[in-house]
Parts: sequence; structure tokens; C-alpha cells
Amino acid sequence: MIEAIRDAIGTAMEADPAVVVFGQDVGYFGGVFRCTQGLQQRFGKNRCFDAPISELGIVGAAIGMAAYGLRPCVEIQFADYVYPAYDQIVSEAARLRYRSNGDFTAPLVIRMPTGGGIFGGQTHSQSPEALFTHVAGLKTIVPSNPYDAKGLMIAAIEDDDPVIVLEPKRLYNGPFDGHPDRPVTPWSKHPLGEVPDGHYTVPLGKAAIRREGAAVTVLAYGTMVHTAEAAAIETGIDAEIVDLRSLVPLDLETIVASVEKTGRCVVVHEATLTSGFGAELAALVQEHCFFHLEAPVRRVTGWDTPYPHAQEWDYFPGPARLGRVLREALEA
Amino acid sequence: MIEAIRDAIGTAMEADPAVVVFGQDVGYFGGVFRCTQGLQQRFGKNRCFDAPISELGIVGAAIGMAAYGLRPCVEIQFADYVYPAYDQIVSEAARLRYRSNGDFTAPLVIRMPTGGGIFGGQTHSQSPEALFTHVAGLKTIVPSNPYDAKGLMIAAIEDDDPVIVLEPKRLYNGPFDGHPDRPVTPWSKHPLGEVPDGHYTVPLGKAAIRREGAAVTVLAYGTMVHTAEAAAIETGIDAEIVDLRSLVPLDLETIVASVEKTGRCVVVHEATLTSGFGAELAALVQEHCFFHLEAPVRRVTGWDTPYPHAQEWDYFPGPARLGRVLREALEA
Amino acid sequence: MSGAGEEGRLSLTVPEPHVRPGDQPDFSDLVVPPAGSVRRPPVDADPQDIRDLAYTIITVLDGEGRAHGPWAGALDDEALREGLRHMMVLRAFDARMQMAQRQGKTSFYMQNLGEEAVACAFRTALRPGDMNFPTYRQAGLLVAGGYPLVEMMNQIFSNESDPLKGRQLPIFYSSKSHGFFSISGNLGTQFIQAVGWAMASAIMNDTKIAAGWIGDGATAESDFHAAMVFASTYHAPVVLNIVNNQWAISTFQGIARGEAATFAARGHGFGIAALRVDGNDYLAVHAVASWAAERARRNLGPTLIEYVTYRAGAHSTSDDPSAYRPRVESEAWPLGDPIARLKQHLIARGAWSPERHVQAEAEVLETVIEAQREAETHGTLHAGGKPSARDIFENVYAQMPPHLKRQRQDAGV
Amino acid sequence: MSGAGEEGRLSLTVPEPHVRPGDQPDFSDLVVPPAGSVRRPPVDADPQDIRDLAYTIITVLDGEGRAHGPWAGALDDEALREGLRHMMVLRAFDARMQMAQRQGKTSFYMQNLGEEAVACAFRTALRPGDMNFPTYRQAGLLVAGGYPLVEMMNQIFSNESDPLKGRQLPIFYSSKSHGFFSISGNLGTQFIQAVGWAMASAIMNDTKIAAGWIGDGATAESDFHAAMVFASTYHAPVVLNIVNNQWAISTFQGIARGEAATFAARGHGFGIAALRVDGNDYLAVHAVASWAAERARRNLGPTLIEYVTYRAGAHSTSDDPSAYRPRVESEAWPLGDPIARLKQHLIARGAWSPERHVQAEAEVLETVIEAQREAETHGTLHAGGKPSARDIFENVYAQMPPHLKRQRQDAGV
Ligand SMILES: Cc1ncc(C[n+]2csc(CCOP(=O)(O)OP(=O)(O)O)c2C)c(N)n1
Ligand SMILES: Cc1ncc(C[n+]2csc(CCOP(=O)(O)OP(=O)(O)O)c2C)c(N)n1
Ligand SMILES: [Mg+2]
Ligand SMILES: [Mg+2]
Repeated sequence: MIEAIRDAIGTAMEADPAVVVFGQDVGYFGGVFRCTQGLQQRFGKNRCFDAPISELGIVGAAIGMAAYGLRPCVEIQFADYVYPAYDQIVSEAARLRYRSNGDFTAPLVIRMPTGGGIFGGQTHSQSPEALFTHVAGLKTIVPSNPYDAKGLMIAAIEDDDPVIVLEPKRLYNGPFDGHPDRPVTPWSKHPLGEVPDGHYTVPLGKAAIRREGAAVTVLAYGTMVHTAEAAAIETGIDAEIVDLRSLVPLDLETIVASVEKTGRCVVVHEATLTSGFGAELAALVQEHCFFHLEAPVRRVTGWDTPYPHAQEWDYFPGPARLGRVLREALEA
Repeated sequence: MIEAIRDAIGTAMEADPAVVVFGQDVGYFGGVFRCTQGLQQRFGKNRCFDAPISELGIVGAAIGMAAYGLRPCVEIQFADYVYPAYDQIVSEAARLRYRSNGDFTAPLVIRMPTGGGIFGGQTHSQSPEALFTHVAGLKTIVPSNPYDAKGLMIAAIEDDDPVIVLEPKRLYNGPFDGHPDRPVTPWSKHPLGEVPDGHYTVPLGKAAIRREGAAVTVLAYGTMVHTAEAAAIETGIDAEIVDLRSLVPLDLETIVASVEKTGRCVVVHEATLTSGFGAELAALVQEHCFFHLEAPVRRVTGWDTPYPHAQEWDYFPGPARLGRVLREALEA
Repeated sequence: MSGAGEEGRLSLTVPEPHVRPGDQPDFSDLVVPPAGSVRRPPVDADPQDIRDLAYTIITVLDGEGRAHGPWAGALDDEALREGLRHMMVLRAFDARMQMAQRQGKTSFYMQNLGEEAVACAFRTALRPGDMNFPTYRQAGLLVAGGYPLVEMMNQIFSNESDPLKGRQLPIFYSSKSHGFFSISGNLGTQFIQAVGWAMASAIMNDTKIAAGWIGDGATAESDFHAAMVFASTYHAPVVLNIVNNQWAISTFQGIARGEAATFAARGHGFGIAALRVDGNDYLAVHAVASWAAERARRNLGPTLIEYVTYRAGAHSTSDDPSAYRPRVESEAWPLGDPIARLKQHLIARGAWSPERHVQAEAEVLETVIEAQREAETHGTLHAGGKPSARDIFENVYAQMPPHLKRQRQDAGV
Repeated sequence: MSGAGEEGRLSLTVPEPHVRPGDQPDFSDLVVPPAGSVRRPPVDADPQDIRDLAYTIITVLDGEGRAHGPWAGALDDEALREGLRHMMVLRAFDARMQMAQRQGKTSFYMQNLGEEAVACAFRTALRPGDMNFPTYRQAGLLVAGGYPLVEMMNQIFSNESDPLKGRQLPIFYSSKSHGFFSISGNLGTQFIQAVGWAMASAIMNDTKIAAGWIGDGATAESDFHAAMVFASTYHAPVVLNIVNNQWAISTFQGIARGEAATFAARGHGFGIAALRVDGNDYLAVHAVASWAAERARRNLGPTLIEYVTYRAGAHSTSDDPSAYRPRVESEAWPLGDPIARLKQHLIARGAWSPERHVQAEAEVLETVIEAQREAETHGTLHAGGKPSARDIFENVYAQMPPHLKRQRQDAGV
């Protein structure tokens, strides 16, 4: 998925000289996950450069650049480190168009590796998506595979609004189904690991059905899409897996159609439970599909604790935990 | 309610020399809402003082003080200005006990005026509670009346964990039922406006039933408690109104008991809809009361837009909008 | 400093102004060198060679209104009269709008009283296309930039012609065409954005420069630091302005400044050229602003300017300063009033007279009243034409997403 | 600076190190004055009278290991041998743990290689009860403070005896009793916390002081600014330490420093005493740290210290510096190796010998191996004793709230 992201950014930079890229270690070195490798050589230091360790400065400067007319695509080294920039994101980027009645806008992309599964402890594992989805004026996307990562990233860079791109770091090097003990399979063996050359987009706001099923709808995004697939296979449950891809805007139509069909719904994410995005999904599903639901919408999530280091796999909502809830959802 | 808050802080400072108070304009002047008026004169500049305009600095310094053994109670001038301190709150205060296994703790209170209704525009009207409830390690409370404000505030200051106190500013000078055109009634005319002298606490994590009813449960907090009361009266609907008071920890027991009784539930808050705390409430209610629910849980909230200035009363979820949804909930 | 010098019990220092309500004003700390006495380095001076300029006050006008020294002389009679007019318009505008707020025609107002020279004079150092990132106390940028007063009032009244559709607090203007970035209610945020905008101009090999604005109190915010770091690192073509009007609501400047001698000195730790100027001296502000703008235009890097001025009015219509500072402090302010000083200078140079001033005052007032009359035909906050409730839902995004369409429908608008 | 001096098209400056992989190391920018040549002001010096100390480097030891000047002479043979031992233990500890990580006994490790003198010497200037707010590269504070190596390893291995119950990344130690605040993974946050802790000590009229720590790269973070503002305003009894090890992962110090001459100079804009010291000179670090600690203890206010050192190893076990800097750069570092320099000094003063050093190396290694042996009996990350899954749910709050009890039950633990 790293190559797909790099390819997407390069493609966008090629297409539009207004696209500039910066962040900590993204210039000469190409980023600690190497997502911007080669871009400085290719496009020059003017368009891809290292930034001081100030997330506030990175996003604040990007807003100024965007107001000028550029399309900055900046990296936050880990999603866990986005909070120093939170004020600039929430109070500024998200509201600039609104408060100036469109006089000024902030078309920028803020990329950040997210999620657990790499023994990163509390500061390299967080999934803060709900902290963005609550903020009007932001779009928030989470790709689950290289094909989408490239298409969504290009769409995000070309979008006229600020877009938060959460990149599940555990997927960087291959699809991860929640079984840490199994060898890593590379993306090259996965159908969605194939990434077309050149320019294409995946529209923001459209979910994808990753697996059709009739017994229960699983709403997932990022790493959890693969965990859900594993859980469905392992339990043998005929689950329909919806990969949301975009949390705001949300493809409510696809969700409602699926739940109306299956009558049951399980939501899964890595973030903490309380006020996680799963709460919004559960609330929406019960609101829009109430009379189709045969069981309560269940949530399978990270616990309401910081993300621990050694107990990673007790925290991570893996296929076993999800499978158990899927079974319960069918029994309810 | 201002007097109650001032009284609470003064009582806590009296009881424990470790309680210190600081923030922008809180010292000599006593705060822009006058919640700390007189405290500097009473307790000295050592214990109540003005701070530079750095929310990060205020909370960061308070964490250091708390780690030393003090119990800082700091003010953020408006909840809208808490974001510069968000990293210190989320990454530090909330996780200090956990990451040090209790070796260091951060018993501090972060007070902030919240909510709309004063023509404050987007930067003096926000209700960011969901941005705190998602963060493990924080407690979040919202009083709806002077009696609770004092008792909860003292409990918060005495609590050994970081507590966010959102003070609905529209309630500072009297109960506000959502009708801006009616004259302001003072708290002195309200039963919960009476505040006992001296030390008492209202425990964190206990809701209060403000109005018993059989037809529908309304989950509310802060200003919305009064709006809900107005809506119930105006529609004549036999609504049971639960004043949550504390969002984390949440009194799920009281909520479930009420919804099991009424079979219907409407959640109301001023914050934007998507990923608001109402999502968590709706998710929990449908999860725990599914087989008692006769209609979907409905949410009445601020729109998913920034808070506008002139259109304040089109944005604010007042009794008319709530009343309409209450009626719909009964018809469903 | 209590306990200083001896080991023993520590104690906390909390800075306190010399005087409080009831006391005699005391500005003895403010050392103002003689007008014209501070040197003017070349615009390509190395920041480390001009550190002295952060610890002094550049003043052109003396107590008799005469101009002195190397920072004087750039503006002709016409330009100075124009400057005077801008400041007079702004003051009259403030007075009318303050009154309009008291009359309930709007919810809130913030004056520029006593600080008019800063923004008005600065604006004349800019060129079309340059961009300001202002706080709420630089309305002078709009007035001096020829932005229509009626538009400003439409915004203040949140009326049907409000260019911001009623969404923003009064005076939170925005005008891209007039080089005035949308004002944020969040202090400080715009300072780093100005640097980013300037970096963008440099990236695109453009010729435009940016100006950031911040108050003395708000320099404590994180954005100030980010701005300094980024401006220094990328040598951004930006002028970073600190308006030190001595107060941050009820808090005197010592709380933000701490033990530093000046705010301008903050530039030194970043290798940024830093100057401190008499903010109530139109000529000095213009000269220093022009110096810094030229420096930026020549790609010589950022400049930090501290304007020493005084917030003569209340912080806002929600504030009453008599609760925290002597009522008469404003009159004791050593740098005087910017309008009176420029008027005196114009008279001293024979380009103005007391009579013309009185006449100008009347004209200015008429202009402002006329603008207000027109604006009020489009409504005020609680009366007449209004922005629509539909406007709540517009411009959250470039295209309205489905969930907002649903909500707008829910709202029945 | 491209385009400088002429008006015309702007261009962006992006600072770049002199050399990259394949190039010859070049430290010609680093001006090191002769050992002992920098003056030592009294501890109650006014910050504005010692600005020169931020633009130089305080060094005691010369190239032959001889001590010079006013900053020398505070430590006796015994103390110096102890200091040497601390640094040797830390280096051996690093080497073993680095290896343990490679062997899969833990997930991650960060070395102190080349920077041992900074934390080890600083620690000896503190007293019981003082509190450090460290980053991840001050393990020397624990080693020099007598914290058990076994405990450190238990933490690194996240084993059943891990004092932090497996919750934290390896090396994110915490020990209140040893004056070592819980390490955060978020850069910078602890700097303002240190100031707050020091303010608390002052508020309570206590005698304890605090020390904040930050890397060169992390000075760009907002917390740095907040710390400077609060330390300056409240005259806090705190020592604020910047460890300038030239690199922030792949980014050279010029990106954070920008056009400033030094990081120490950041203090000047806040009126904070600022000193710059040879971070690889145990004696100089100790002397400067003691000066600053005494200043704090006497309620004379904060001190900012920049330690000039070099990160000789990789940033962490996830990093390979040969991708962004010359492999041999470390050897060319002009300030040498702190252990070699102190060893040379001890030999020069007749208090040590090459033979004793070899013997000490063996003893130190044995000590570390012995500790590791013991720690491993309690398990390593993937083998042996582990913290419990129940520990996930403990210590989120003082008392476990109902929702966490439900979740723990859900987890079946
Ligand atoms: C982030 C943030 N914190 C607090 C406030 C509340 N506030 C509004 S104005 C003000 C004082 C600002 O003082 P200063 O920067 O000196 O500007 P001045 O009003 O003097 O022009 C404060 C604290 C705010 N608007 N934003
Ligand atoms: C807020 C935050 N942003 C980014 C990071 C990622 N990060 C970890 S270490 C590091 C470099 C720090 O460099 P420096 O401050 O010089 O310390 P050093 O590693 O050299 O000791 C970065 C960018 C982080 N941990 N926290
Ligand atoms: Mg001010
Ligand atoms: Mg470093």
C-alpha cells in the first residue's frame, strides 16, 4: 500500500503544480514509512520538503498555502501525533470556507498512519477517526487496500475541502487479517493489491461491498475489513462486509440497503468504544433500519483504555472476538 | 450558577491547600464570566492567578502541578478555545496514570463555558463534549443547575482523575428553556437554584430524573434539560427527562431503567449530530434496551455545520424542534 | 524576586501591573528615546547586527509634531492627509458601531480606539495581491485599503447583504480581494497561516508577500512559536506584526511577556530581524512597515515588528476596563493619540489646519452615517433583512453532502 | 539565499545539511572555543548580561584530557570515576538491549550512544526530591541515579515484573522515587509540565526543583514555547535542557533551528538565562548543570541549557541513518566521545589507568549481563512471564468505572 500512496501523490503532483508535500522526514528521506520516497528528487525541494517537528506548524502553514491557492498534502508521522495540530484542523481548516462564505478555502490533505498491530504502544497505535468525524467541514477517509488508497488519495488531493486520510499502518505491507502469528502475505497476492498506472480516482463517500452475505452486515473500514473477512470465513457465517472507505461523507444508502437485507448489523473498529465512530454507525443504523433489525446493532472495538504495548493482541479486535459477536448477533 | 461555581471552588480551596486556580483573566479580574471573582483576594496570588493566553501552557503546567501533588482547577475561557490544549489533555492528562501504572497521576479539573444561546458565533458557542468522552482516562461532566454545579465541581476537584467540566454558559444567569424571546428568569426562582452553604458533593456518574414520565425517555444534559422540560410541557407529552450530569462515567443503569419503562427514547444535545455524544447514547440504548424499544432512538442536535451567528435560533435545538421529534417518536 | 540570592524556600512570582483602579497611572517603565534617534539599517541587514532595534522604540514625530531622523520623510502631504482621513474614518466608524451595538443593532463590537495608526499606516506599505492575516483589531487595513464601509457594516449587522451570510461574529470580516484574510475567533491561529501563505508565494516564485498580525497577549499561543520557527526555517517573505497595546482583556502585557524586555526580542532566538516601533506614530509605523515589506519582497526573509501602543477603549462591548485598570490610564499614555499626533504634524508642516480638521471631522462623520444609513436598509441583527436559515447549511463543503441535505430538509428550510 | 537583494521573483529556502551519504563529513560550522576560555558568571547574573553564553560552547576538557578554566574543578577523583562508571554502564546496557531487540526479546529500543555525558552528569547536580521530565534519551538519569538495571530491563521486556505492566513501549520508564517522570511518546509535552511542577514547588514554598528535557528537533513543538512563556512569567525554579544531538530522525538540526545561530539563543526573547555547553564533556555538563540548579534553588529563576552533542547511533531500532547521513560522520564529530574524554582526563590526573579501564569494562559488562539474566527470568516480550490482560483495564482511572468493568468481563479476563 506504501507504493500505491506514493504513486498517488506523485500522480497528483504531476497533474497539478499546486500540489506540495511536506512533513517530518518526508523530504530527503522520504518519510519514516517511505510513503514520499523519491518525490523530492522528482519534483524538487520546492514541492517536497522536510518540516520542523511541529504538527501545528505543518497544518497551519498548509492552511495558509491552501488559502494562497496551493493544494498541500501533508504528513503527520503517526495519527497519535496529530493533536498539536487539532486546533488548526478544527478551528481553521474545517471552518474557513464557511466563515468566509467561500472567499477563502482550505483544500488540503492531512495524511497519517493509523491503527495498531505493530507493537507500537499507546503512541503509535491510535485510531482517532471519531475526533474528525464530529467536526463539520472535514472529510475523513480510511482506505483498506492499495487500489482504494491510490484512488481515494488522488480524489482527496483534488477535493476542494480539507480531507483527513487515515492510513492503516498495519496494511502498509500486506493485508492483515488479525492473525499476528501467521506470515505476512504481500499485497501482490491480493486482488486489490493491483494498482493501475496513472490517474484514477475512487470517489469520496462511496462504500464498497467486500463480501456479499445474507445473515448479518458487518460495517468496517481499514484493517478491520480484513479482520472481518477472516472472521466470516472462520465462523462460516454468511456475513456481508461493507468497507466504508469514507466516514464523512458516509454512504448511508449502501449501509441501509445491506442491513435491510440482512436484518442484523455488527460494527467493528480499532478505536476505543465510547464515542467511537461505531456509535454513529449504530445510531444511524437503528434510526434508519429500525423495523428491519432483528437484533441490536453490536459494536466490536478497542477497549476504553489507552492502547497497551505487550497486550496488543488482547486489545486488538481480532477475528476471534469479532467472530464471537457475529455468532451472538445471529442468536439474538 | 456563577455564584455556585465560585462557591464550589472557594469551598474546595478552603478545604485543601493543594487546590490552585488559574487561567486567562481569572486572577485579579475574576474571570470574564466572574466565576473566580474574589478568590485571589481571599486565597492570595499564589493560589489564584492570571495565566498567559496559552491553553496548552495552562493545561500542561497544571499537569506538572498535579504530578507534584497539587489539585489545579483551571479555566479555559470558552470551550471553543480548548483545542490548543487538546494534546496535553488527551496524550498526557488522560494517560498519565495508565502509562506510569499509577506512579504519577493528574488530578486536575478543566472548566470551560460551553454551548450556545448568547449570539456568540462559531467561537463562543461550541459543545465539544464528544471530543472528551471518546478519550479513555477522562471524566466529563455537564451540570444543568446551581445545586449540581456546586456539588459536581467539588466532587470533580476532589476526584483523583482529570475531569472536564463543561459549564453551559446560557445557564449562568438562570434556567433557559430555549425561548430567547421570553424574559430571563433568575435561578432564585428555581428549586435547584438554591445552593447549600459549605461542603457537599454530587457524585460523578449518577444521573437525575428531572421529570417522571411514561411515554418517552429524553436523555439530556446542560441547557437541554430545560429545553426538554419546556418541550414536554408545551407538547403535553408525558416525557421522562433524564439529566445525565456526567457523561463519563455514565449512569447507564438509570437510562436503561427509564427506557425499559417508556419504550421510546429521544436524545438531545447542542453539539453537531455526527459523532456527537448522542450517537453513543443511541448506540447504548438500542444495544441495552433493544427488545423494549418501540421506535428508533431519535437524536435532536445542532446541525452538522459550524455554529452560525445570526441564525442562532435556527441552529439551537429548541423546544419546537424537540417537541416535533417527541411527537414523531410517539407516532412511530 | 522574593527569596532571591539565598537557598531556602522557593516562592512563586506572579507579575502584576504597577497600578490598579484607583492608583495613579505609571508608565515609568516605558523608555522612549528621542524622536529620530534610532538608526535605520539597510533592508538587507543581518538580523544579528540589528538586535538593538528590538530593545528601543523607533519614533519619528516629536512632542511638537515635527518629524526627525532616518525613518522620516517617505510620505508627502497628500499621503499623510489620506492617512489622517483613514484614521478619522476608523474612529468615527468605531464610535457609530459601538453605539449601534448599544442600540441592539448587533450583538457585539470591538473598537480600534487609540491603535488606528498601526493598521492604517501598515496598509499603505502593501501592494495589491499581498495578504494580511489580521486579528479583530486591524479594521484599519480595510478602511485604508478602500474596502466599502457599507460592506463592513452589513457584516456587523448580519443583515441580508452581509457578505458572510450572518455566519460570523460582528467585525470578523473577510475579503480576499482586499488582501484581508478571514478573521478567526481563535487567537493566534492566523500567524502561522501567514507564514504558510508567504511560503506558497515563494514556492510559486510569485512576488506577493504576507503579513501576520497578533496581539501582545496572544504571543503566548503556540501558533506564535510555529510561525517563528517556520518563518525562520524557510526564510519566508512575511512581516510578522505584534500589536502590543499593553492589555489582553484584563491582563497586562507582563503576563505574556514575562521577564523579557520586549516582545520584539522574541525574534532573536530565531535569527529573525526584529524592530520595535512607536505604534501611535503614523510616520514611524509606515516607515518600519515599508522597510520590512521591502525586505520580504527582496527575499531577504521575515521581519518581526512590535508596535507599542495602547488599547484606549474597552476590550469589547462585553468588557469594562475600569474593573482592572485606572480609568485615566489612557490619558497618561506617553505615546499620545495617533490622530492628534498626525494632525499636529500636518499642521506643523503647513499642510493642515485646525479648521480643516473640524471640517474633515464633519465630513468623515457624514460619510460614516451615510454608510450606516445604507447598511441599515438591508437590516440589522434583529430587524429588517436577514440572511437565510438555508445559509446555515451552505459552504460547509464545496458541495453539500447527503447528510447535510437531509438535515436542511429536517430544518424545513 | 536565492534572489536576495533584488526585488523580483521570490523563492523558497529549504535548509539542507552540508553533507549527505557518500560525502565527507563537514563540521566546519561548529566553532568550539578553547577549553576553559568561556567565563563563568555568578549564579545570580542578570540574563541580559550573559547573552554571550548562548553563542559559545562551554568546554572544560581539552584535547589532551586536561581541565581548564572557571567551570572546572568541582568534582573529585571519586566522583569522576563514578561518572565514568555510569556512562560505561549505560553504554553497555544500550549495547545489550539493542542486541536483545534484534533477538526479538523486545519490540523496540533507543540508544543513548554518544550522549551519555549529558544525562549522567546532569543527574549528579540534582538532589533527592527534584524531578526530571525526560525524553526517551535520558536513561542516564536513571543509571546515574541508582535505579536498578533489572527494573529498566523488566520494563524493556514488558515482562511479569515490568513496573509499568506492559503498557508502555520499551524504555518509556517512569519512577517517581528516582525523580524520573513518566516518558511520553509525544515529543515536547513534558517541557511545560516540568515548568508546572517547578511552579507547584514554588507555590508550596518547597525547596525542590524540576528539570525539563527536550531534543533539538522537538524544540519546534508548541510545548517548548509554552514552557518558555510560563517559566519566564512565573520565574519558575526549573532547568530547561535542550539536547542538541544534531539530528531528529533523518532531519538535521537546521530544520528546527532555522536561521538562529543556536538553540540556546531561544532563551533571550524570554529573558531566560541561556548557556551552551559541550555535551560530550562530563565536567562541563556537570558544572553548567550545577550552576543552573543552584540558580533555581535560590529562586533566581529558570535557565535554558543547550547541550551540543551528537547522536552517534541510529534514531531507534526502526531507523538506519546511513540513508541520510555519511556513515562516518559520527567519527568526525569534533567533540569526541564522552567516555573516551573522561577516561583520558582521569588518566591525565592520575586517577585512572588503561588497565583499570579494561577491567572496569569487564565488570560493567558483567553487571549488565547479570541484570539481564535476572530480568529474563521474569520473561521477555514473547516468552516467559507476562503482564496480565487484566492490566489493560487497570489504572485507566483511580477506580474502575462500570463501563470498564463490563468491558473487562467481555474480554473474559
Ligand atoms: C485561543 C483563544 N483563547 C482565548 C481567547 C479569548 N480572548 C479573546 S481576546 C483575548 C485577549 C487578547 O489579547 P491580545 O492578544 O493582547 O489582543 P488585544 O485584544 O489586546 O488586541 C482573549 C483571551 C480566544 N479568543 N482564543
Ligand atoms: C508530537 C510528536 N511528533 C512526532 C513524533 C515522531 N518522532 C519521534 S522522535 C522524533 C525526532 C525527535 O528528534 P529530537 O527532538 O532531536 O530528539 P532525538 O531523537 O534526537 O533525541 C520524531 C519526529 C513524536 N514522537 N511526537
Ligand atoms: Mg493586547
Ligand atoms: Mg535530536
